[in-house]
Amino acid sequence: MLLSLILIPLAAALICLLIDSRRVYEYATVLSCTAISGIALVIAGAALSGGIAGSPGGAIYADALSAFMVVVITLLSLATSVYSIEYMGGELEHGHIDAKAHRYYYLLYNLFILTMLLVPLADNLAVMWMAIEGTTLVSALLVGLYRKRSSVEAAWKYIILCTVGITFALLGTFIFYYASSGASGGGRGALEWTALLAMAPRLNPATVRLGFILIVVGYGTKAGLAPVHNWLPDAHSEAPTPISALLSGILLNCAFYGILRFAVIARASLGYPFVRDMMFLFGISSVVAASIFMLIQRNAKRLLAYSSIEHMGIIALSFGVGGPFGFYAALLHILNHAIGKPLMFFVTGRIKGRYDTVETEQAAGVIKAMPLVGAVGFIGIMALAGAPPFGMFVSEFLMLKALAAGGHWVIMGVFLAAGGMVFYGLLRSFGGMFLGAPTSPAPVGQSMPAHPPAPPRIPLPVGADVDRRPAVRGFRGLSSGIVMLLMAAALLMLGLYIPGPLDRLITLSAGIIGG
Amino acid sequence: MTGAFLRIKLPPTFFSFYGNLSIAFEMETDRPETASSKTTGKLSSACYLLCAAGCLFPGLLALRDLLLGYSWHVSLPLSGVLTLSFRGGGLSAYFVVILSILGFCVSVYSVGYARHSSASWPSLLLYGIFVSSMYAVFYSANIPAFLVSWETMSLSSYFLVVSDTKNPESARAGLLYAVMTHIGTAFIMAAFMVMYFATGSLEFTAIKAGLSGAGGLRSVIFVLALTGFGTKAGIIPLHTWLPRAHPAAPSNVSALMSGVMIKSGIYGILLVSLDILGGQPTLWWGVAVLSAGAVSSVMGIMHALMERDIKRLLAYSSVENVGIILLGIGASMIFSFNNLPSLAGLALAAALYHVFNHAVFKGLLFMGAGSAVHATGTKNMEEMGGLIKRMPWTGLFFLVGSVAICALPPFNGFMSEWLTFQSLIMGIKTSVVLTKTFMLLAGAALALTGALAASSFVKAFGITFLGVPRSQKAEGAHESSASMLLGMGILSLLCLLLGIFPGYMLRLISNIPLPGLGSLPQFTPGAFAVTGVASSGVLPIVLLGALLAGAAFVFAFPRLAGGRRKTTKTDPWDCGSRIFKKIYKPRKEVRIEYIVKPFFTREIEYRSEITPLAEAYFYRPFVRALHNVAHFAKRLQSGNLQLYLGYILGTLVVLLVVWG
Amino acid sequence: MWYGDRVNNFQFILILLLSPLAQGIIKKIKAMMQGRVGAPLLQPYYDLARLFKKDMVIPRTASWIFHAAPYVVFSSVLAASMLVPVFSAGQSTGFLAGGGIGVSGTGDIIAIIYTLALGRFFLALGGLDAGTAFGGEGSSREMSVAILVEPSMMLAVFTAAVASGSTNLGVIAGSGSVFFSPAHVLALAAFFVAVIAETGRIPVDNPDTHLELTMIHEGMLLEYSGKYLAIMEWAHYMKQMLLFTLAADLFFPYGIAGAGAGFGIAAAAGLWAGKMLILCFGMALAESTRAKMRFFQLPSLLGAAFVLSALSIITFIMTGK
Amino acid sequence: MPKAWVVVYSITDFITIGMLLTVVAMNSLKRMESFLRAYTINSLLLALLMAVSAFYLDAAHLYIAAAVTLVSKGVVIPFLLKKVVRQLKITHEVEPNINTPLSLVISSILVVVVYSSLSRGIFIEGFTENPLKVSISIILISLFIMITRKKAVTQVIGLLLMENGLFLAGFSLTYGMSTIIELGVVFDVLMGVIILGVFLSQIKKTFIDLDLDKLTTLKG
Repeated sequence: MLLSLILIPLAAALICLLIDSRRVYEYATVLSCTAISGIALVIAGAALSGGIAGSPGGAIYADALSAFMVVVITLLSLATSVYSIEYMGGELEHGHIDAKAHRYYYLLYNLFILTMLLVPLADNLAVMWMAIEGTTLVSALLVGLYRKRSSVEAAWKYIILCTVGITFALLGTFIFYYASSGASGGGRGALEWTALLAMAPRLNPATVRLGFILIVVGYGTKAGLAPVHNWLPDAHSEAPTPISALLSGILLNCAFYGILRFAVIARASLGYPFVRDMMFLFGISSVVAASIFMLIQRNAKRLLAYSSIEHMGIIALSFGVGGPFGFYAALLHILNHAIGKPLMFFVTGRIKGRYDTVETEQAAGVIKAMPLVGAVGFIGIMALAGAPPFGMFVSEFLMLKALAAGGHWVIMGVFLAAGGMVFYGLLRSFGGMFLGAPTSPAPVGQSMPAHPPAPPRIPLPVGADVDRRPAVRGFRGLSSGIVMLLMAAALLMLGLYIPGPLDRLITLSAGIIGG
Repeated sequence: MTGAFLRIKLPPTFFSFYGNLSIAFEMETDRPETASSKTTGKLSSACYLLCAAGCLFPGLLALRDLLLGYSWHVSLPLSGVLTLSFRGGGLSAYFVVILSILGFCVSVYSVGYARHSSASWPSLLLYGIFVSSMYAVFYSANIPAFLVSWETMSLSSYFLVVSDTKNPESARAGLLYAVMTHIGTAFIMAAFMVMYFATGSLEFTAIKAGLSGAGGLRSVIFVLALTGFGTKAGIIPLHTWLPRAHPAAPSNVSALMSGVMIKSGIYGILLVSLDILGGQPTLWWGVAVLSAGAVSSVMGIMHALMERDIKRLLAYSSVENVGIILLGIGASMIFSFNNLPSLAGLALAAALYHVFNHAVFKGLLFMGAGSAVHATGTKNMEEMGGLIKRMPWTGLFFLVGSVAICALPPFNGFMSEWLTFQSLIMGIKTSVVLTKTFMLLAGAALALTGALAASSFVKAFGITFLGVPRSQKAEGAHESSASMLLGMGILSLLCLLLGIFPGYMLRLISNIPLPGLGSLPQFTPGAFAVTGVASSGVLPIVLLGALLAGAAFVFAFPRLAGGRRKTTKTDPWDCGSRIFKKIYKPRKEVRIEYIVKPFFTREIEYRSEITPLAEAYFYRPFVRALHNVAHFAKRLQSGNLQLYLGYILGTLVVLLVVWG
Repeated sequence: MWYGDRVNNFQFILILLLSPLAQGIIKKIKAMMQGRVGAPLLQPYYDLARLFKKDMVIPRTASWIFHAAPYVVFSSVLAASMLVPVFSAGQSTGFLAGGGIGVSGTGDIIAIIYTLALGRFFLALGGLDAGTAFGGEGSSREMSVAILVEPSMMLAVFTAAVASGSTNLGVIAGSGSVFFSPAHVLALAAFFVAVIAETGRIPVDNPDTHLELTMIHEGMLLEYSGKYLAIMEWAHYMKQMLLFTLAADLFFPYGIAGAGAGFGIAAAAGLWAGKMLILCFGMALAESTRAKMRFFQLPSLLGAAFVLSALSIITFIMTGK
Repeated sequence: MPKAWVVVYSITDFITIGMLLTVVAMNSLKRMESFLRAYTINSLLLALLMAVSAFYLDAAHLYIAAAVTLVSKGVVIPFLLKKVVRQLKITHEVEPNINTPLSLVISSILVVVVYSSLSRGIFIEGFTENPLKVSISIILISLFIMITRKKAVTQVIGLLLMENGLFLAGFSLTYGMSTIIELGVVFDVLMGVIILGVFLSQIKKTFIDLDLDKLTTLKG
């Protein structure tokens, strides 16, 4: 069962590699994502009934927390794959990319999903590290897909910074191993999370502390925690929009998941305050830094990237404050963010398709020109700003509750103040885009700009038979519209009602984090 | 039992929303880009009528709750972590009654109003959400329910404000509004979190029980809540959004925003400081509220006086009236502190009464202004004029509203201000010098506002409706549709009824379980008196009779005296200036009044100093500083990879040194 | 006594009937001070009668507000006078007292001031309605003056109200507890300025002129003629007398009759007439010795009145009397 | 403690210090060729260390690890990099962000920081202590080199130096955890290098120059 989660994307990737038919690899990708989503739900069901898929110590393994992450990853990958077909098809038809890059995209897309799925499924922390490093390598190629100056620059920075970061994470992993070997009397240590957790109280605290610092800085770089977040706005703004959605929605969470797993051990070994302080430090600096940068940000995608930093900060804060509510809030926020942020990237992508820009001051009147996108976008903004009745409100409210119960007033005050700035930044930029009279040269009702295709950056391969017909027929924008509506509905639902199974899954996962 | 109540109460409040939802989407699907506006109009009418009906039932039920002292409580456990609970009766029922009356009238008004404007389906939907969420705010019985409803209310009203996409100003006004209200909500949230910290509960009733012992925390909660709710209520200097957002919104929405939504701020202040914190205020709480009220009332109406935009004028007048309400609340707190329960009840009753009254006449005025703006296509009063001949009923209703808001007898505004005056004067009579001084200042502020309000509204009504048309559009204006007139007519009638039967209102108010209100003296329906520390009374219905009798007398007198007189209609005399009519165009004459006359020039100078006070000395420097910080911070993300690597190294080294 | 209550109910008729006379007296005194013979004492009555008989000219631009204004103005002043104890502050009834609900006295001072404000509101609207420059100017000036006059009057009244513990004129007049404390003197001064402004007298307004650029009250009445002008003028006379009576009640409440004292009522009525004469004289004196102020200097005068009234109540708070 | 261990310690210490010295020395190297050569020496020292330990510990899997390291880091990667450098015609590093003497000072400060912060009761037994301290120092100094240098290629070499430090740490802390994992890590590193190579050529194509100062269009 678990293995199929790995094998299906792999197979899809092979199809992309081998079969050069746009229709085939597009459908293969969507089908693969549908299949793994189904499997993920089954795994989650098993986790709910107390079962653990796979075995601890085995190659892959899934407890409730893993199942939760897998569900988040697969469902979002499904949504993104549907959106990709429309979006990347548009990019292809407008000559922003060539046919080779188009196929290459789907190949990497499947590999990207694969590596990300591997992260929560690995019991062995070194394997998890490899998976996370794998995500960097694959996604760096995706970030640089356009081969433009700026996208190459972004990809370069991304790969260098994340590799440096992840080097520290591996060092931290080694040190945990060392600690475990010390705990087991100088013999072989353990790298399995389950084993480490079991011996956590016996680990040398000083060693664990050193290791955890390295882990937080290392995976924190990848998770976009300030002040080591700098790759994030560049990569998010330059990647193809569906990839930005994946980066923001899942990749950051995968990296944070790495921190989570180690933090559980560190907490069992060092006690609560150290982990809390570390999380507070990175969390609050992320929230503050992001809110300041969002004040004057004029590029919609960069703005969303900074918003991701803010939300990772919120997750860190919720996790840091701890207690059942804190952990629950952190996980719920991961889910909410994995819906809300991709939704906004999708909206931005649609706007780019219509206006050919993501600069907030160059577009206006979205809500008139594309009512659905505008309406969904407004919902997304409100959700990202943590306003009820959307999902983020619930998780942020729970976090505030936990903060209040712990008496962390300074943190709460700073968070609330930053929240105001974030709200201002989001609403100013997107509000300016959505409202007013439509500015686009394209007439209302036409979803794509009418300008002639830009000359391709890279010459087409000789004799390449390019299938430029859209794979999904019918009304353009329909599939992505449905996806976006569903996501908005999910945000609304999570704000008012958390389904029982989901609630239990999160509670179980929070229990795992709580030890 | 609660289940029964759930069936009875909640559906009507939310079904307006659902009704809107379904119909709105129906409209969307069968509407191509250029649909027949007739169908759209019919459907939107149906939506608004549904909303009106939806407002009727909860209003009647809340009235019954209030009169019979019923209360109900419903818990909706939405998930393991989020339970929303709602309750009715008491204070919330009182506000629900207000909302229902205004919601009903505004919805009826909207039927006609929306037919002529380009109402899109989202704005219909949002209207329903807005009304429903206001109900939910008043019904909320725990923190999550309150926050959810509160933000839903704020956001839906934000979208309604920006729904006029043709107007570039509306987006900016909306942004300011949304950000201010969000910051306000942050304060409210903080207040609630302190409550949670102190009591470990999210339910208002449990918090109330748990907070009785908390000393200093109570003050913290109070300050946070006053700031947060004050932002919504429009207390100066937190009012900056109000004069921008209200004019930008469609008039039916402005009527609701000004009539009810800003009252939700008042509701919040009452809920926290008198209900949850148990009505044992410290002295300075009352002083703070009283001062805020005094400043808001005087500054608000002074700003209003200088406005030319009719809706901005009304918006500033709302600031004034909120100030008057706060005077009552603040006085009540001070009396409570001084252990004078009957006076506390009196002042509180005055405030609550004014809440009701202001909702009625400000709703009426915004609707009237909406009709005028609609008919002329401008919000500038100086481009209107002479409308009363073209829209006589609207003119009459606006006049009623103006007279009422100026607290002139026999309309309702007078009754509540009279009560406020009574409580303040009695406050001056009490023994504590400090209390006396503050009551005196408050009384002086209230006295100042009276004439200023009259002046503002003579201008508002006179310039808009009287005289001669000063623009082409004003000349071509026509009377509003029947539903709009009906909406305004009901409120006009209420202005009169609430004015001449104050006793009923006070009986209603005395049923609210807030400190002091129970000890209000029993009032007879038509009369109005204060006994105890003070004693005085008015008989508004007799006063009305006297006014009518006087008019009848002077009407009959010349006829009794006999003789036949002829009435001629001709051009106005105007000191002979009609001889120079070619030179003095009517438009020019009016401009003289505002620009050339030395007195007014002087006033403009004087007031322009206070106009941007809060903005110039607080908001702008603050925003500028923030932007400076942001621009400075931008340099930290310089695009230089080495710098970013440096951050990683630096972070690591610092952590190693500190913790390693 | 059986007739006492009835008398209380109808004392306002004195104001209704005698107010033109008071105007005549003031004019006469002024004329005498200026060394003229002056018009006969009853001239205001003749004027009213003449105006009532005249034809009316109505501006074409006027709406129904123009027609309604005189009636509202008159009835508001009349209703206000019904609230005022002219010479008797009877315990039980009073035409508009809250008598039926167990409150003593004749009328509430705040109600009186606001009822008068209702009249002013419509007076200003009437001035605006014709859409002429001078009418509008008069209205806006009237309201501007009111901005400072009304609060000073209110605060001056506060002093009296606080001293006696009620805003009910009957109680205030009947209490007679505090006479001529410093607070009362200050309040009286403020009130007097307010009365000058309210009655449209020099130095605030010039009742005798129709000089275009200086008039306030007359400006608003400019378009009125015939019956309506008569009603307006009468209302103005009544308001003047009403304010005098108010001043008497508030600051010289000596000799106001209690309930149902037969001889007391006659004496009180006489006393009232005396007080009115004194006030008329004071008014004429003030008017003769002062020059009309330029309009934009008014705020300083009226502001001074406001400060005086505020001072009076502060003094009251500080001294306790 | 057996005597043989002492010998092992002194030998391993010797080799690790040698690695540290090469890294510190790289601070002052500006010719691309010598820079690359220093990296190769560093990698070879690492492989040697592994081999020595394998000999003394008599652990077969460490021989494999040593061999893999020798091949990948000592031969393949330097070869690839040399090819890139030739292709891209880079001979000299431009003036670094920080001058050589200051770089040396900062490097030694980093070493001091690592040594002081790692001497707080982390270690149970002596063997790992020095190699770990050295390895973390190497990692930090490599990162510092990446900060001071402006050429994209030097960034890659810096990154690879970090990997060397990491291997040293991994080896000293875990005696080679398990071959599979080590192979996986090596595989990752190789992939990384290839992808970085792709981007290097991409940067060359799109930016004409491999100077990182040009890569600052994305900011704020």
